[in-house]
Amino acid sequence: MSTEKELITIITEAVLETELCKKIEQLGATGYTVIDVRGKGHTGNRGGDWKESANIQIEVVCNAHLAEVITHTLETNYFDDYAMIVYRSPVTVLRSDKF
Amino acid sequence: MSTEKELITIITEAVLETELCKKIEQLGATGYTVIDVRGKGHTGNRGGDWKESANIQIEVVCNAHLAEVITHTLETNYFDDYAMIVYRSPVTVLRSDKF
Amino acid sequence: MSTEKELITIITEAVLETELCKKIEQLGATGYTVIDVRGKGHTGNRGGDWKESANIQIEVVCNAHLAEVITHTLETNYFDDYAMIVYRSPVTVLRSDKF
Amino acid sequence: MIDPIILFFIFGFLASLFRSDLKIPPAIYDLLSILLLITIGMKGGVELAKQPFISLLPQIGVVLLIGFVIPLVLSPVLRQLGKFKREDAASIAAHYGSVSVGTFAVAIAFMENNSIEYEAHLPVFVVMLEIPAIIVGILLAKGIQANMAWGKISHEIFLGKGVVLLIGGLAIGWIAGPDGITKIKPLFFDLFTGILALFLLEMGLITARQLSSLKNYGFFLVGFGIIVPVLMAIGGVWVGLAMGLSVGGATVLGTLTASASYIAVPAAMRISVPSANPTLSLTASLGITFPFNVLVGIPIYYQIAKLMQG
Amino acid sequence: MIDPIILFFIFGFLASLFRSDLKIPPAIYDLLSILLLITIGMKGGVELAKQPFISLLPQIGVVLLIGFVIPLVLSPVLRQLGKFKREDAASIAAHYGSVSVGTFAVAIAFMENNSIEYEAHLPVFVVMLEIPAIIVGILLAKGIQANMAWGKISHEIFLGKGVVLLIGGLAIGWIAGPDGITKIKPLFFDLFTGILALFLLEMGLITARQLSSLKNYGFFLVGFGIIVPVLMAIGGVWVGLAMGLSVGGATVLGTLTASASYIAVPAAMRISVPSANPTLSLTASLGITFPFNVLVGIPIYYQIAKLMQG
Amino acid sequence: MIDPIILFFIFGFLASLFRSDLKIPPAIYDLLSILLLITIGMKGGVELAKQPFISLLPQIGVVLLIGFVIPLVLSPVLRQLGKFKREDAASIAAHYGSVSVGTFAVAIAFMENNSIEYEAHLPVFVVMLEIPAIIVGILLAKGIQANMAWGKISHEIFLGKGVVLLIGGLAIGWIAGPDGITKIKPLFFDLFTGILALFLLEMGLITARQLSSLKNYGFFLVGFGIIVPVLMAIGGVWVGLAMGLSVGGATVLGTLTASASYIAVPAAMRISVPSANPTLSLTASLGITFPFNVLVGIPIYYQIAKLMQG
Ligand SMILES: Nc1ncnc2c1ncn2[C@@H]1O[C@H](COP(=O)(O)O)[C@@H](O)[C@H]1O
Ligand SMILES: Nc1ncnc2c1ncn2[C@@H]1O[C@H](COP(=O)(O)O)[C@@H](O)[C@H]1O
Ligand SMILES: Nc1ncnc2c1ncn2[C@@H]1O[C@H](COP(=O)(O)O)[C@@H](O)[C@H]1O
Ligand code: NA
Ligand code: NA
Ligand code: NA
Repeated sequence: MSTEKELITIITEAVLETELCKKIEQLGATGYTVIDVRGKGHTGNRGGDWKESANIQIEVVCNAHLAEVITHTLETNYFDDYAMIVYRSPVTVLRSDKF
Repeated sequence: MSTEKELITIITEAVLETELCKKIEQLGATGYTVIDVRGKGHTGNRGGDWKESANIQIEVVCNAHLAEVITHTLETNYFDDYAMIVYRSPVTVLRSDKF
Repeated sequence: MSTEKELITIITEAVLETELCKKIEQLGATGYTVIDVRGKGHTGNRGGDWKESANIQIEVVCNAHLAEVITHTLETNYFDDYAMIVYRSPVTVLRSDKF
Repeated sequence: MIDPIILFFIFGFLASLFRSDLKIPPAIYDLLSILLLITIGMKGGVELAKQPFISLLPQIGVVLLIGFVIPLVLSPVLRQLGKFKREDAASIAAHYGSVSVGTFAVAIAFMENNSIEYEAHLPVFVVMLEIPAIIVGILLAKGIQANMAWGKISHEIFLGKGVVLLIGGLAIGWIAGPDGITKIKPLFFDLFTGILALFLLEMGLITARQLSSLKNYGFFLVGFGIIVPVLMAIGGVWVGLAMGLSVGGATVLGTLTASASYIAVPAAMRISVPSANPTLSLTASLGITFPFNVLVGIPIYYQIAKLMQG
Repeated sequence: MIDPIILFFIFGFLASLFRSDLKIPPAIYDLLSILLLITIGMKGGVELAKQPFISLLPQIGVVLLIGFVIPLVLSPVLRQLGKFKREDAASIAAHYGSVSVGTFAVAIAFMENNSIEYEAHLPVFVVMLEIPAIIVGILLAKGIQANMAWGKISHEIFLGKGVVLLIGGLAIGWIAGPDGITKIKPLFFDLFTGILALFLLEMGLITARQLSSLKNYGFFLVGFGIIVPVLMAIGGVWVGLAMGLSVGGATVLGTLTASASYIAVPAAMRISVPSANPTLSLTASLGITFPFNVLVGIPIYYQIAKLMQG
Repeated sequence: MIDPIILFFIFGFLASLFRSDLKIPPAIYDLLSILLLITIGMKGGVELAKQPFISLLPQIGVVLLIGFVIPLVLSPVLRQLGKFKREDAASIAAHYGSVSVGTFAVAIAFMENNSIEYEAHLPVFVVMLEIPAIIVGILLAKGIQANMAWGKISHEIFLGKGVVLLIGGLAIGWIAGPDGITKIKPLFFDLFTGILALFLLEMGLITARQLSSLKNYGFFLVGFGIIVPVLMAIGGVWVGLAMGLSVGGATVLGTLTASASYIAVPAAMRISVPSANPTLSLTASLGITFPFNVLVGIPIYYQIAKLMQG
């Protein structure tokens, strides 16, 4: 089993946390990690002082195929309406059977 | 438009947040993300209990050229006087026109 | 001195913070960064509401050899008993003599 | 004499305007709003424990009706006059149909500062007015569709943090009654005005940050955010007097109808009507209507109530 | 009449059960527990300042003994009846040998609500009961080994946050004495019940989340988590009366023995006995025993104490 | 009798020394300092509302002067005797020219504990002493350059969190006056000493962590951090008596001059004089001078004031 996986990083509105995490699980990811962040992008300043303007960063480690599925789902369902960026990078995992 | 971009990660003193974010925007980045972190390095323990000892991690996704400019600016202006590390890695972004 | 280093990312139980940071230093890392995160994985939901269920993400930039040593140590000592994932990725650092 | 809680709001506003690095940590903002919401809920609940619930039912019915009617009236106005697209009109209408707990607390402080009497069960109306407008707003935005995710939507509406805390506080106050809550009063009741002051400091900081959005969205919003509250306040005061409230009580009801939500509704709309632009509704409710009501609206509504009482 | 702090617990429990997004930020949870622990410690310390320490020594000795004995008794039960592996049995036993500060605070509130007298130095027992069970638990799990990292372990035991705050509060109360602490009373003493209410709200939220683990670990834990506390309460009440405590005091001691730790012990065990499954002990102590004691246990233990007093 | 707030400081110090994992979350530290700063500001403002501002102007003038003079005196001392480089000398001098709000609060608590009278407008001096030393420090470090980023620098000085909260509180207290603030007193005034106790607990934790830097920076700093405050206190007491303050008031002014900033100045220096080593100034101000003043300095300064009063 290959230890080369993909890390997907999603930075988006905090209000989406529950919904996205559920969806990521449903699509087959074995886990995810969420960080409270703040930032600025096309939709303006999201300083995170209160829930409405708070961002989260979601990280998912998974295989290349699932990475495709997840990013595609995000692109289709959330990109138009929400502040969101998504990027991927290759990572080498320990215990690759965990993912 | 290529989807291959660079992710710059800057870990430095929290007191620099406003200044660095402004500079990063001025240099042409389309956005940035900031995380509250703590850590230890050459300048000692930065446990983040209070503002003076707090660190932030700034993440910027941009093209290779801008990445050069930003890292160079950091190196010239801040490396000597502040607790700071900077690293880059290639990432594949969704909607590359956003960056 | 090469500027190509490795970034190790460890996501695990918050209760391990002191112990792991100490060990990472002892093994020879020049520093580390810690972030408070939450998440879900094989050991279930770790929502971070209180210390018992909180996760941390530890990031270490180091050379390839030390990366081997650190990940191996983690694998041997913590993987069986703790909620933990570990992955590595190559990064290009500024001022490579810092690491 | 100017109420110091208003001064805290102005202080926050100015600090943010001058780009001070003053910040209230998000965790503290959460604590403050948890305390405010529970306490207001509890105050309502304690009153319910004092009088037979049945006697309040007619008033509650009227208030619920207000919550349904306001967004139905505002949404077409926004589409026609404001040229907003369907979802945006519906979302803004929902914000104004619902209420702002912070504004309510300032109104109550105004009553007490000026020794104006008001009905003690008014907090119950806050709880009642939170929800109907959200439902109407979603229906206006989406129409009634066969495949609507009602499970998800009603979850957002009834189990959002704001609503849960108000209802939880109400239930606790109701069950425990006036004597039961004696021992928790020092935290929830004695500190209330101080907590409100800190909360308004943060609101000032946030409000000032909304201003930058104003220029992007033209001045229709400014007019809307000032004129509509005044009109709704007149309506609310009139209904209040008609249903037998004192001048103070009618003023508070008028303030409630004049106020626009910035906690429960934004969250629910963001999830349920994603294509509505949140900046529009927040700029209006938080950037214009909130400061207007808090700084100049409430005393005006009180004068209106006195006039209408005749 | 139901105590409102219990209502806060139930409120949190229900909010979490219905998957509301209500959350107490971790920083606020930390603040609440810091305040609770310091205050309970200080209350004990103030009493120590009032009476000669020597006169309490016999009672303290007995209480320490209880802390050592309980895990020694429970661990074999868990291995034999529960079929738990050595480390898990030891860890659960340590949780039940130690105490829950939240449960203690609820017991004190119960006494005051019902005007039942109790000895003011009871908080000292909380401090005494925190630690012994942890030591015993670690020894039971690991046996006495030559190469044991005692430095690390005793650090975990004596310098964990919970223990440090209790002991710190005790010392401050003792040195400052009843008069000394007058000026800090508004924060630490007057707000205490309100702080406890918020703390129980959070405990309700957390408790409900433990329930999902229940189905994975069979119903032995449910039985254990209810029956064992009752038995330990009977023992505790009996010892309490035997050593001369009032009915109220014996009830509180019974409640302490019946309660299981969810702050100090889990952290210490996680570091010192990594192979013990933390979900097992937390599900039992937090998911079952804590709500049982708080909701129904304490009044029962009081009846038991009255009966045994004769 | 030892003040319990001092015990909280010692408690935090010891907990950190023994490497306990006790931590005050950063958000809570922020809340505590926000409350302290606003309250001290408000106390000053309320006094300004009571007496004609003009009557205080001479005293305020003198105090501002002190703030400008101290760093001018200290900086050459640090360069000559301490062999510090220009920027470091300037930065340390700025820290000692400005004031520590925590130390001020402890001094006030000392006065009240010992029923010593003092002028109620002293908090105004805190606000006045915050700023001048920062300006002087920056000028000393950089010289007066043509291309100085004064915009950025004055932003750091006047809009830093500490200064803004003090001035905001001052303004609120001044405008609202003694009666206006009645309703927010429970949070800001009644809880003040308790909040200060928690703040000192955190200061204890932080202070102990500074100690490790001590060995790196030799013992000049230790001497400087103890001798200089005593000398400055004598100066401050003398000026205070000379300008007509009571013994208590002069003691507090002496304590202010003796104290060194660890909030406003470090942040401003870090941005405006990047090449100054922050560890040097923080080790001195926080690791040595703060505990010295709080634990032994204040009573000594009081004795000095009594002696000088004659
Ligand atoms: N170029 C970028 N680099 C890093 N983070 C970004 C970038 N652009 C946007 N973000 C983050 O993604 C969030 C949403 O971006 P946007 O949809 O462009 O408003 C922002 O609030 C930032 O936190
Ligand atoms: N080797 C490293 N790996 C990860 N983070 C580091 C490393 N070295 C330094 N850091 C982070 O960067 C901050 C500043 O580093 P320094 O300038 O070396 O003191 C530290 O406080 C850490 O948070
Ligand atoms: N596939 C994944 N992607 C990202 N984070 C993960 C993943 N699996 C686990 N994690 C994180 O690692 C922690 C421990 O994982 P585990 O040991 O699988 O329970 C989880 O609580 C998550 O925060
Ligand atoms: Na309204
Ligand atoms: Na027990
Ligand atoms: Na000074």
